Amino acid sequence: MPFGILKDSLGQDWFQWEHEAPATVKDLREWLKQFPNIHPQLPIAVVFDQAYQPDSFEIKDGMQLYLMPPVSGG
Amino acid sequence: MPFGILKDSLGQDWFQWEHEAPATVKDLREWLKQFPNIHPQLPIAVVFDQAYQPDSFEIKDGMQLYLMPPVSGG
Amino acid sequence: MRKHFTISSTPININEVKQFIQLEDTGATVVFEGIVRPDQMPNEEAVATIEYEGLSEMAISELEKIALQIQSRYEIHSIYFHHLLGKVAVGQTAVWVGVGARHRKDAFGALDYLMDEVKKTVPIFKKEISQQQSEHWVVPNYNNEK
Amino acid sequence: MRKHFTISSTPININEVKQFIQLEDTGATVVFEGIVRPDQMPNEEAVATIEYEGLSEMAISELEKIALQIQSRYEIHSIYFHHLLGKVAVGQTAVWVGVGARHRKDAFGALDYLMDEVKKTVPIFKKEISQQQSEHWVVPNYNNEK
Repeated sequence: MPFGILKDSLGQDWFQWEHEAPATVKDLREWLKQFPNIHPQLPIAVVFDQAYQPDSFEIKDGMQLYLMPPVSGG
Repeated sequence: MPFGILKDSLGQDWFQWEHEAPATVKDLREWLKQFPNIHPQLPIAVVFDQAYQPDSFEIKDGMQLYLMPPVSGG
Repeated sequence: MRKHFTISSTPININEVKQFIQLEDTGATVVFEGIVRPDQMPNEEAVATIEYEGLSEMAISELEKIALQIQSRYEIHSIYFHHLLGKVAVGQTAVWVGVGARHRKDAFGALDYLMDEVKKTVPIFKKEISQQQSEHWVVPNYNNEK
Repeated sequence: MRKHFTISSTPININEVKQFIQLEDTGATVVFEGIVRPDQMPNEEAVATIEYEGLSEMAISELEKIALQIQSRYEIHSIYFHHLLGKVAVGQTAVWVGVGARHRKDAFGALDYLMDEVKKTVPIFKKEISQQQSEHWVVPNYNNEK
């Protein structure tokens, strides 16, 4: 599920990602580069289980991830 | 007029200082050393006309001065 | 340490913050409010409203982490944090933050640190909306031209 | 810049500070309160009350000087300062200070600077008084044994 500006860039609230196992957060970031509406300089954080996950984090089948642009609260 | 702890050290709300003219703030500070209840390490500021006055400030006849220990508001 | 973290669509009053953060031997309370400003948007229209969205549960969890860091750096008695989600009009407060401590420097330092960290990790996102209904996502440190 | 300096024996409410300091394009307000703590006095009795005395007119004049310094260092919209004179009981606020600015860092910096300077030059003096009526003048940076 994308958040903030990413929701508008991707044009949808959620999408499904299919990838041959094993996949990591780094692979997901690579895959996101295909979307022309996502600016290549935009940092994207990947969240699972209420926490930020590093590039090396292994994404398993059925996981629900959040894609986050830089936060802007406060 | 002494303020704060100085009022208690001197035991009175105000006193008169007599000195041969010309006198400065520095002379007044020297004179205050005679009071055994004033700790020699206590910094004393001399105020005239709502402002702190330097050692070189010339004290004239009839001036009302305030003697101030370090401030402790806030 | 007394803590209160809420991510909510309901505004509060500064008195609630103040009352929560002052404990028995508190000598200093500091309350910060972040208020929506009528800034100019990239299309030169003026901001009328900011719409906040966020992940509440994760936000609370990130705030708990920040609170732990604060406890290792500052001697404080209490933290209060309340951030609105949804639309907040110009002139209205979007975030209330309060800290109580024995001493002012700890209260100030902790509050400043808290806000710096909130702006790095707490998953809340804001979109500026003008009177004319133009929208603009605010993305810090990023060239945000559409 | 909007300014309000009072040295008075009448307590105020945090809302008065908040309302004064928030102007049209203010994005950050910070309100500090200094509260009387039940500290231990040198004779080991606990503080019950602090009695403040001061020179009001000179205090305002010193605050005006500090405000000028602040204006040259920080971009702020407003300053509110209200200090009590007379007796203030433990748990009660003795000083309310508020700053409004576009940005948080200016508001925090200005408020911290203001309090640092107040503690150097503004002629207000405090005496701790215990339940048993012992008295102890507080003199910063000085061996205060009687």
